Amino acid sequence: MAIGDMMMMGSGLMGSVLAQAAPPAAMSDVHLAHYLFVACVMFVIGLIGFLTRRNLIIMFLCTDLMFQAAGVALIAFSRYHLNHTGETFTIVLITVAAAEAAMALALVVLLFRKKESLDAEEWTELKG
Amino acid sequence: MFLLGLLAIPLLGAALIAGSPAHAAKRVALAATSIAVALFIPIVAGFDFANNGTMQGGVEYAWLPTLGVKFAVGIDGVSLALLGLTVLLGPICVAASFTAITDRPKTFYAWLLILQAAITGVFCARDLVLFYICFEFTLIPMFILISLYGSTNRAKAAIKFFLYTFTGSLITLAGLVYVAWQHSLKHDGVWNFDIDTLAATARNLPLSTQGWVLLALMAGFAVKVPLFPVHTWLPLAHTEAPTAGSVVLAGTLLKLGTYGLYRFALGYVPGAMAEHAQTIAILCVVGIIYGGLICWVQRDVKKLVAYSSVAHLGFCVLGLVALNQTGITGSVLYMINHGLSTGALFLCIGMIYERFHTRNMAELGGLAARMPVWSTFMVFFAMASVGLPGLNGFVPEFLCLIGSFQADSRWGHGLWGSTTTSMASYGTRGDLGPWLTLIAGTGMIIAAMYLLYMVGRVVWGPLVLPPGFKADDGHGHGHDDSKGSHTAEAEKHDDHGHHSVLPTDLCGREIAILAPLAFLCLALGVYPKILTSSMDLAIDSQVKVLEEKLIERDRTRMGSTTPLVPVPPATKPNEGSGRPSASTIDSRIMVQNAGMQEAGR
Amino acid sequence: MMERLAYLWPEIALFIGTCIVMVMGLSHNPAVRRLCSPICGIFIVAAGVLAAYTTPWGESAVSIAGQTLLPNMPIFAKVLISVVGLVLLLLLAGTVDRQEEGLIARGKRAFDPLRTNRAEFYAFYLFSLTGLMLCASADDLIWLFLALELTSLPTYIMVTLSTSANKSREAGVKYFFLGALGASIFLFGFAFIYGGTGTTNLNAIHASFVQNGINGIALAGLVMALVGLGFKIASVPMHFYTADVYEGAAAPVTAMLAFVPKTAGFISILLLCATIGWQYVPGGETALMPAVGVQGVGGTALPEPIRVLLWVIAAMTMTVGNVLAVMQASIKRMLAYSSIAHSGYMLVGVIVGPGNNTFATSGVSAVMFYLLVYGVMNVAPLAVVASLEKPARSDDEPTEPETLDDLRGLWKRRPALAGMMVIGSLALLGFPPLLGFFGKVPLFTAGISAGEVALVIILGLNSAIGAYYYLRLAAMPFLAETPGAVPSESYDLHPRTSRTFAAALSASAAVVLALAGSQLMDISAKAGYVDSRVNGMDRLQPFKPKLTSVEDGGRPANGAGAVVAPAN
Amino acid sequence: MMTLLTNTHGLMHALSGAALAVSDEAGHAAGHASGPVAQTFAAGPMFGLLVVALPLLACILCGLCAMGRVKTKLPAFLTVLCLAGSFLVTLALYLQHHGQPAGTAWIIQGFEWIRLDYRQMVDSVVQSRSFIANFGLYVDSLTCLWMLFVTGLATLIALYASEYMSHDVGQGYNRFFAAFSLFVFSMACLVMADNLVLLYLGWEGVGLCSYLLIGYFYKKPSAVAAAKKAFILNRIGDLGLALGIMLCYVHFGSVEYKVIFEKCAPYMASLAAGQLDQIPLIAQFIPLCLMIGAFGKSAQLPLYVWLPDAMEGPTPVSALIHAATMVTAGVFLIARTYPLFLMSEYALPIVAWVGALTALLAATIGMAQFDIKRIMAYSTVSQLGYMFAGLAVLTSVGGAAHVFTHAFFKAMLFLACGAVMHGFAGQLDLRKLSGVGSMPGWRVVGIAMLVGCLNLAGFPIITAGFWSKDMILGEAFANSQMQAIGWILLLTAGLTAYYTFRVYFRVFVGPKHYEPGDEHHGDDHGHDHGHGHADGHDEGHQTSGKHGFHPHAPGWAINTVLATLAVAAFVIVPLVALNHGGWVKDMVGASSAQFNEKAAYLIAAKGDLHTKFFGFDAHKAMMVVSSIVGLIGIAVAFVLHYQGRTTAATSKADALLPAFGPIAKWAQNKWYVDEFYNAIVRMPLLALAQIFHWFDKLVIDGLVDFFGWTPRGLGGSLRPAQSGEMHTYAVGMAGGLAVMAVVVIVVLM
Repeated sequence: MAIGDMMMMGSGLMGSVLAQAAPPAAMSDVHLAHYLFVACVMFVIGLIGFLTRRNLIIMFLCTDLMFQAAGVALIAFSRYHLNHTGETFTIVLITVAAAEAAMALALVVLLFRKKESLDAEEWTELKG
Repeated sequence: MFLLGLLAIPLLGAALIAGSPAHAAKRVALAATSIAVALFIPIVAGFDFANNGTMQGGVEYAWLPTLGVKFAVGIDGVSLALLGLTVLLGPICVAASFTAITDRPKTFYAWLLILQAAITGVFCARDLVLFYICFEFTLIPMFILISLYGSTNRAKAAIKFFLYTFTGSLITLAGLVYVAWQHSLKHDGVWNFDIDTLAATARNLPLSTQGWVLLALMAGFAVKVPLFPVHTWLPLAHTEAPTAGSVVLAGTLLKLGTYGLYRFALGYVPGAMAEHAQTIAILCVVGIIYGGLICWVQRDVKKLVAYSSVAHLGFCVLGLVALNQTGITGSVLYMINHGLSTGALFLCIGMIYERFHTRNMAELGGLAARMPVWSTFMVFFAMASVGLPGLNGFVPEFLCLIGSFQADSRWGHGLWGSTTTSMASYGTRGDLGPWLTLIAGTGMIIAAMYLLYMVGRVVWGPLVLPPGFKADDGHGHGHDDSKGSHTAEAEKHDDHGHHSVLPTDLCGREIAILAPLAFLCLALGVYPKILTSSMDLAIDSQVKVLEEKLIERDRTRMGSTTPLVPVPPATKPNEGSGRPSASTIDSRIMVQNAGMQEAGR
Repeated sequence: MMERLAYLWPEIALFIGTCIVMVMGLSHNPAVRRLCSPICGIFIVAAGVLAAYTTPWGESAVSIAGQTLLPNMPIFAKVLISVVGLVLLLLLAGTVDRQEEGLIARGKRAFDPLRTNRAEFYAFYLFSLTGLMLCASADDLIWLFLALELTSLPTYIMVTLSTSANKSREAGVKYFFLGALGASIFLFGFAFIYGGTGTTNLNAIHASFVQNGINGIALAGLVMALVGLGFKIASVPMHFYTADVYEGAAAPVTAMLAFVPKTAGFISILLLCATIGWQYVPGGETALMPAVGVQGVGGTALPEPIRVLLWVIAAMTMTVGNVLAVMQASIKRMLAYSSIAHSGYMLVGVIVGPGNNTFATSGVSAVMFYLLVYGVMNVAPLAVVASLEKPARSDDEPTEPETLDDLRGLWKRRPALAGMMVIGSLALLGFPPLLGFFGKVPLFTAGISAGEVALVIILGLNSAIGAYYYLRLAAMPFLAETPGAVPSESYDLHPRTSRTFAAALSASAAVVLALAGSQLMDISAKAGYVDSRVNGMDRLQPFKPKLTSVEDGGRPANGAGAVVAPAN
Repeated sequence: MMTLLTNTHGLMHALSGAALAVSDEAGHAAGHASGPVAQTFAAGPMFGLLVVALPLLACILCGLCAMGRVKTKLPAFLTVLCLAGSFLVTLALYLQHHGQPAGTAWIIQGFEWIRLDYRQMVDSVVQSRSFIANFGLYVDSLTCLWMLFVTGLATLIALYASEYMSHDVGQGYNRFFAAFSLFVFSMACLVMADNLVLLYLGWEGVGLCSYLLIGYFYKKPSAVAAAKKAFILNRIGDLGLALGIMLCYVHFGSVEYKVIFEKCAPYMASLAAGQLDQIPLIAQFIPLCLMIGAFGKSAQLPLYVWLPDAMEGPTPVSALIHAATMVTAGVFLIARTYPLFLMSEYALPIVAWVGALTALLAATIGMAQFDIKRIMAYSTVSQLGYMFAGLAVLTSVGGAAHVFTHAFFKAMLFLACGAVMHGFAGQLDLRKLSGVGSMPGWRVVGIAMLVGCLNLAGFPIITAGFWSKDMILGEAFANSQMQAIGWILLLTAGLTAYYTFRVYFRVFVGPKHYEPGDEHHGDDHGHDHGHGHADGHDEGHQTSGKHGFHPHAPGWAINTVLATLAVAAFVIVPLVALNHGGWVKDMVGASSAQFNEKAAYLIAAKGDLHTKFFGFDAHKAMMVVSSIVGLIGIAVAFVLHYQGRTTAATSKADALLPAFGPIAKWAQNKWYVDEFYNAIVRMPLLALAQIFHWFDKLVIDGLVDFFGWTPRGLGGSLRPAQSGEMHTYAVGMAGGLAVMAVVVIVVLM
C-alpha cells in the first residue's frame, strides 16, 4: 500500500516536472517527455522497490529495473537526437545487466546456503 | 655547513641509539648532544655579529623545485640565540633523564634527539615548507615522550597537546600557503617558499588580507605560545610530561610559537600587526594576570610552573606586539631567558619527583632542611623567574614592559607630552601605552605571589614528606608501597630493596645539570648585552618595516600626517646619552640627519 | 582505428594475462598453480611498461585520438595503476585458498578444479585493473560505463571470496547490491547527459557544452552521474557501504578496494568535469562562502551548481569520514572511514580544476598526485595488518588482527612492523615530512589559488580530526597490552613475506618519495594538464543553465521530423 | 601655653648659646634662595667601584664557604673584613670627593649593562635613540653621606652578628653572611647607581636579601610568611617605581640621572619663574609613580604592614635592614630624584601627608604593643614617616639628617633588643622582663638602650635625634602649607617619647625579673644554646622553664658594637646640629636634593616659608616645643611604667587602659589593618584566583574539550546510520541524491 502511494507520488512529481519541461503539443501523440516520464517512473519504481523489499532476488530485480529505465531513456534520446549512440549504449547496458544478473544469482545462492534465507536483513553483522 | 651538522648530529645519534644496546642509549645521547654543543662553537665563532641582521651560514639545496621548495638553512642573530638555547638544553635534558628513564631508554633518547633536530630545524630554516615541516615534526617526538613516559594522565595530555597544536598549525599552513600563492601571482606563477622572499610580497598585501593571514598565523602560533584563551593544553602537557619533556617544552618548544610570531606575524603582516597589536596585547595581559592568579591556587607544583609559563609568555608576546626595538628585543631575550629559568625550575621539580614521586605541595614542604643544595637552586631559579634584577628574568621583562609602555601614538600629544616646552617624547607609535603596561605590570606582583607561595611551601617551612618517607631518614627513602600507579622507576626502586639510586640531596650529575643554567641565568642577567648586541640589527630590520606601517596607520587614522612628536628644535638640550664612547651600532644605525647627529652628541 | 589501439596495449596485455592465469589455476600441478601470482605480476609489469611506452600523450594524444580533455592523464594513470597494482599484488598473493593449498600440500585433500578459486581471484584482480586502465583511456560515456563496470564487478567477487567467514559474504552482498544501485544512478545520469547533448563522446559533449551551454537535462544528468560516481570514490551520500565492505574483506582486498574503485571514480569524475570545463565565472552571489581575498583568482571554476554540489560533497565527505573514523575500534573500519575522508580531500582538487596548469595551482594535478600518494601509503597499515595472523584453532582460516587493541605491544614483538605502521599512519595523517603531507600541500596551494580558502580550512580542520585516530593507530603498537585483550604474542607473521615486503615498500616509499618527490610532482603536474580550451583561461563565461531547453539546446540542427516529435 | 613657650625659648637660646650658630631669619632665607649649587659631572675615580665590589666579594666568599661546608666563623670574619674595606673605600671616596668643588657629581663607569640603540622616524627624520642602563656609579655628596653610614653600620652590625649568630655556625651561618653581604652590595648599588634601572636592581636586590633574611629561620611558618609578605608588598611598590622609570624614559629619553637632571633644568627654571604650567602633566606624573616605590620600600601607608612582621628575622637583620638602611631607600629615592618631585604640584604634599599619617598611626600602634622588637619596628615606621614628611616640607636636609641619626640610634636600639633576646632565649615581652640593665654583664646594653631611647624620644640638645627631628618640625611649621603636618608630627613626637621610654622603664630598670622565652625557632636554627656555642656563657641552662635558666650576658662583640654606636650617637650630634644641619646640610645641599626653585616658586606664587609659630620663628620655637613635648612623653612613661612598679607584668598604665575603651584594643591589634587588607585585597584576589582556576578548568578547557568532543559527538550521531542494514544504506543513498538535487536546485534559483 505504501509502495503504491509512493509510486503515485513519485510519478505525479515527475509528471509535473516534465509537464513543465515539455508542454503537451496539440497534435503529436507521443513525444520525448512521455518516454522520459516512463523512464523516470521505472527508475523510481525500481528505487522504491529496492528500498522497501527485503528479498535479495527482488531487490536485484529492482536494480535491474533501474538499469532498464536508463535503457528506455537512452533509446528515447537516441530517437530524439536521430543517432544510434543511445541504442548502442542500451545494448551494452543490457549485456552488463545480464552479467550482473549472473553474479547476483551466484551471490544469492551462496548467501542462501549460509543462512537458508533470502532476507537481506539477515546480514547485519557488520555495522557501526 | 655547521648548521647541517647541527641538524644531522642528533639524527645520527638517534640512528646510533636505535642500533645500540639499551644501556648505552643514554651515553650515546649525551655524546650526540655534547657534540652538537661543540659544533655550536664554530657557528658562533663564524658568525658575523656586525651583520647580525643578515642570514648567515646558509646552505641551500633544491628540494622540490616544482613547488619552489628548497632545503635552505641559515641563521641571523635571533635564530642564533634560540639555536644556542636549543643546543644547550640538549645535553641537559639527556643528563636529567639518566635515572628517571629506565624503561625503554632507547626509544626515549632517540626521540629526544629527533626532537632536538626538529627544533634546530625550525630555528634555522630559511624555507617556509622546511620551517613548517620541522615545526610540525616536533609534535611527534613530544607526543611519544609524553604518551610513553608521562605520568598517570599521559594519554589524554599527549593527545590534547598534539591535536590542539596540530589543528592550529594547519590553519597557519593555509595562511602561509596563501602568502606563497600571492607571491606566485606576482611572479608569473612561479612558486617560491623562501621565507625572506615571501616577506617582501606579504608586507605589501592589502590590509584586510593581512588581517586574515595574521589570524591564520595566530591560529597556529598563539596555540603554541600559548596565549590566553588557547593555553589549556600546556598545563596538562607539562604536568604529564617526563622531566626532560617538560624542559624541552618550556625551554624551546613554546619558543617555536613566539619565534613564529616574530618571524611571520611581524615579518609578513606588519600592517595587520600594527592594526591588531592592541587586541593581541590585551590577550597577553589577560593571560599574565589570569595565568598568574591560577598559579596561585595550584596544589601541583609542576602545574604551577606550567601556568606560570602562560603568564610569562604573555609578557614575551606583549613585548613583541609593542612593535618597537625595546619591546621586541625584550621579547626575544624573554624567549631565551624563560627557557633557561623555567626549564631549570622543571628540572628542579623533576629531581624532587624522582625522589618522592609526588608533585603535590601538600605532601612536600620544608625541603631546605633536607636538601639545602637543591633548595638553593630552587630559590635561585624561582627568583630568576620572578624577574629579579641581576638575574636573567629581569632585563627581558623590563624591556617588554618599557616597549609596551612606549608604544602609544599619543605620546607627545596633549596631556601625554609637552608641546609647550622643547622636550621631545621618546614614545613610539602604537596602541598599547601605559595603562596596559600598568595592568601587565601587576603580573610582576602576581609572579612574586605565586612563586614565593611555591617556594614558601616546598622549600621553606617545616619539613613535610609524602607518606612512606621518613623525615629523619638520612639517605634514600623508605618508599615501600608499590601501588602500581608508579611507572617503571618506582618499580625499580622496589627491585633494589628500597635503595634509591639518588642521594638525599642532589648528586654531582644533578648539580652539573643545574649549575650551567644557573651560571647562564646570572651571566645573562648581568651582561645581557651579549645577546642584545648580537641581534640588534635583525630586530632593527623588522622594526623598520613595522614603523612604516605604523606611520601609515596613524596617517589613515588621524587623517593627516601628524608627526608622532613635535620636531625638536635645534637648540634643545643634550638629547643623547652624552657618553663620549661612540658605540659601534650608532655608526651602523643611520643617523642621516646631520643636525640630529650634532644634537645627539 | 589502429592508432586508437595505442591506448589499449596495456589493457590487452592485462587481458591476456587474465586468461593465462585463469587457466593456470586449474592445473593439477601445484607448482603451476603457485606460478599464478608471479605470472600475474609479470603481466602487470608488462602492462606498465607498455603503458609507459605506447600510450599517447600530449600532442600525439590530440592527433591520434582527438583526446583533448585530459591528454596526459591516461599514461600517468596507467603507469600508476600498474605500479600500485604490483604492490597490491604482493599483498593480495596468498589471500585465498592458502588453507586449502596447505591441506593439499600435506596430502589431506585432493586438488579439485571445481573447488579452487585461486585462479579466479587473480584473474578478477587483473580484470579489475584492466577496467581501471580502460577508464583512464575512455573518451566515451559508453566506454566509461563499461570500464567502470569491468572494474567493479570483479571486486564484488573478490570481496566475497577473500575470506571464508560470513563477514566476507555479507560484505560482498552489500557491496554488490549497493554498487548496482549506485551504478544505476550514474548510468541514468549518463543517459541524461547523452540526452542533453546528443552524444556520448566526451569531446563532443564538451563541444556541445561550450557551444550551447548546459541545459537542464544535461545538468540533471551531470548531477546524477557525479553523485552516482561517488559510490566508486565512497563520497557522501554514497559512502554507506564502505566501512562494512572494507571490514568484511580480507586486509589485502581492503587495500585494493581503497585504490582501484577510487581511482576509477576519480578518473571518471575528472573526465566528466572536464567535459563541463573549469571555464565559468567563479563565485557569484550563490557562493556559499565568500572566498577570502579572492583578488587575483585565476578566474576559472566549475559552473556554480556543480561547484556547490561538489563543495558540499567534499566538505561532507571529509567530515563524515573523519568523525566516523574517530569512533572506530576496528582497524579496517577506521581505515575505511579514513578512506572516505581522503576522497573528500581529493574532491577539493576536482573543484579547483587545473588552475593555470602548474603543479601548485592545478587541482587536477593535485588529485593525480594524491591518487599516487594515497595508493602508495595506504598499503602500509593494511599490509601490516595482513602480515599478522592468529593461527586458527582447527582447520579454520587464520584471522588477522581486527581491533586497534590487537596491535598493542607490537613494538616489542615486531618493531619493524610497528615502525611501518607508524610511518604509514602518520603518512596518511599528512604529517610532515612524510608523503601524505606533500599530497596535501598541492591541495592546499591549489585550493587557495582558486580562492577556496574556506574549503581548505575545512580540509585543515579535518586533517586535525584525522590526527586523532591516526595517532591512535600509530601509538597503539607502543602501548602496553591490557589484560583481557588478545595479546599480540598470539599473532604470528603471515607466511607470505611478500606482504611484509609490501608494507616495507609502502612505508619506505612514504619516506623516500617525500624527500625526493620533485620528479613525481613534475610528472603529476603534466598528468593533470588540462587544455586551456577546457580550463577556460582564455574565455571565461557566465553559467546560464537552460532549464527548459532540451529541444533547442541539445538537439542537432537537423533534428526535425523525428518519430519522437519535438515539443511544439 | 604662650608663656611656657616664651620661657623655654629663652632657656633654649641660652642653652644653645654660642655653641650653635642658629642662623637668623635672613640667613635662613638666604639658605633657601641662595643660587643653586650647579651640578657638574665628571668621571670619577675607578676605585669607587670597590665600594660595590667588596660586599659582592664577601658574598661570593661566603657562598664558597657554604659550598665548602665551612663550620667556623670564617664567613663572618670575611664579611666584616670586606665591609670594613668597603667602608674605608667609601671614606676615601668621600674625602677625595670632598676636595672637589661643591656640586660635583662623579660618574664612575663600570660596564655596559643594558644598552639598546635604535632609531625612530620622527616627522620623516630618523633619530637615533637608545636605552642605556649602565653599571655605573653616580657619586655626589648625597651618595657619600648614605654610603658612609650604610657601610659603617653594616660593618658594625656584621661584627655584632658574628657573635649573635654564633649558635648557627656550620648551619645557617654561611647563608646568613652571604645574604648579609649581598644586601650591602645591593644597597650600595641602590645608593650609588647612576641610573634608575640600576637603582631598581639594588632596590629589588635589597628586597631579595630582606626576603632571605626575614625568612632566615625558615622552619618557622611565621617567618616564611613574613618574608613573603615583605617581598610582595615591596613588589607592589616596585611596580610603581618601574612605571616611574618607564615614564622617565619616555619623557626624558634616558634613565640616567645625569641626563634626567640636565633635562629637568628647563623645568626647574620654569618652576623658579613661577610657571608650573610650563611643566607638562606627564612629567608631573613621574614623582607620583616613584613615590609608590618609596612608600613600599620605606614602609609607609598603605604598604607599611610588612615591616613589623619583618621582625621575624634575626635581630642584626632587623637592625641593619629594617631600621637603619634598607627602609631608608625610599627617602633616598626621593632625595635623589628631588628635582622630579619638585616638578609636581601634588607630589610633595602627598608625600607629606602620607609620611605624617604613617608616623602617627605607627606611633599609636607602637604604644600598645608588648613585644619590644615590634615596638621598635613600629617606631621605625613612624620615624620613616617623619623622614618623608621632612622631605616633603622642603627640608631634604632634615629628612636626610633624620635618616642619618635614626640609622645610628635605631640600629643601636635594635641591637640592644637583640642582645636581650639573645640573652633571654627569645624573650621579647616587656611584661616578662624587668631591670635588665642592672643585671650583671648587662650594663653596656642598658646604657646603649638609654642612649638610643633618648635619641628616639628627642631628648633636647644632647641627642642627635633631637636635632634632626627638630629640623623637620621647624620647617613644617615654617611652611604655611604644612601647618597641619607640623601638628601631626608634633603629636607623634610626644607619643614616640612615651612608647620609647615605656620600653626602657619596663625592661631595663625597675625590679629585676625575667622569664625566659620559649625559643620557638625550631631545633637547629633557634636561639637556644645547644649547638656549638663558641662563647663560654652556657652554664647548663635549659631552654624552658624559669628555674635553672640563666640569662647569658652579651659577649665582647656585641658590647663593643653597642658601645661604639652609643659613642657614635653622640659624636654625630655636631654633624647634624651645627648651623642648621651642619655637615649633613653640606652634603645634601650640594646634591640633587636641593629645593631652591621650589622654594622660590612657593614663596613667589603661593605662600610663606617663614610662617610664624604663634608669633615666634618656627625653628626656634620648635626647639623648645619639641623638647617639652618629648620630655612630657618621657615623664608620662616614667610615671606610668616606672614609678612604683614592683612586678614585670603590670604597671600603672594598665589601670588607664579601660579609660581608652576599645581604642587601646584596636591599637594593640594594629588597628586591624592586616585583617582589613586581608579582607579587601587578599581574599578577593584569592577568590578571583579560584574562580579563574575553575573557569579555566570548566569553561575554557571545557570549550576545548567540547570542540575536541565535537567530532566524536558528530560521529556518534552519524553512527546509527551505519546500521549494517542494506536498506538503511539505500535510503541514505537515495535521500542523499535527493538532497544533492535540492542543493543544485537551490543554487540554480
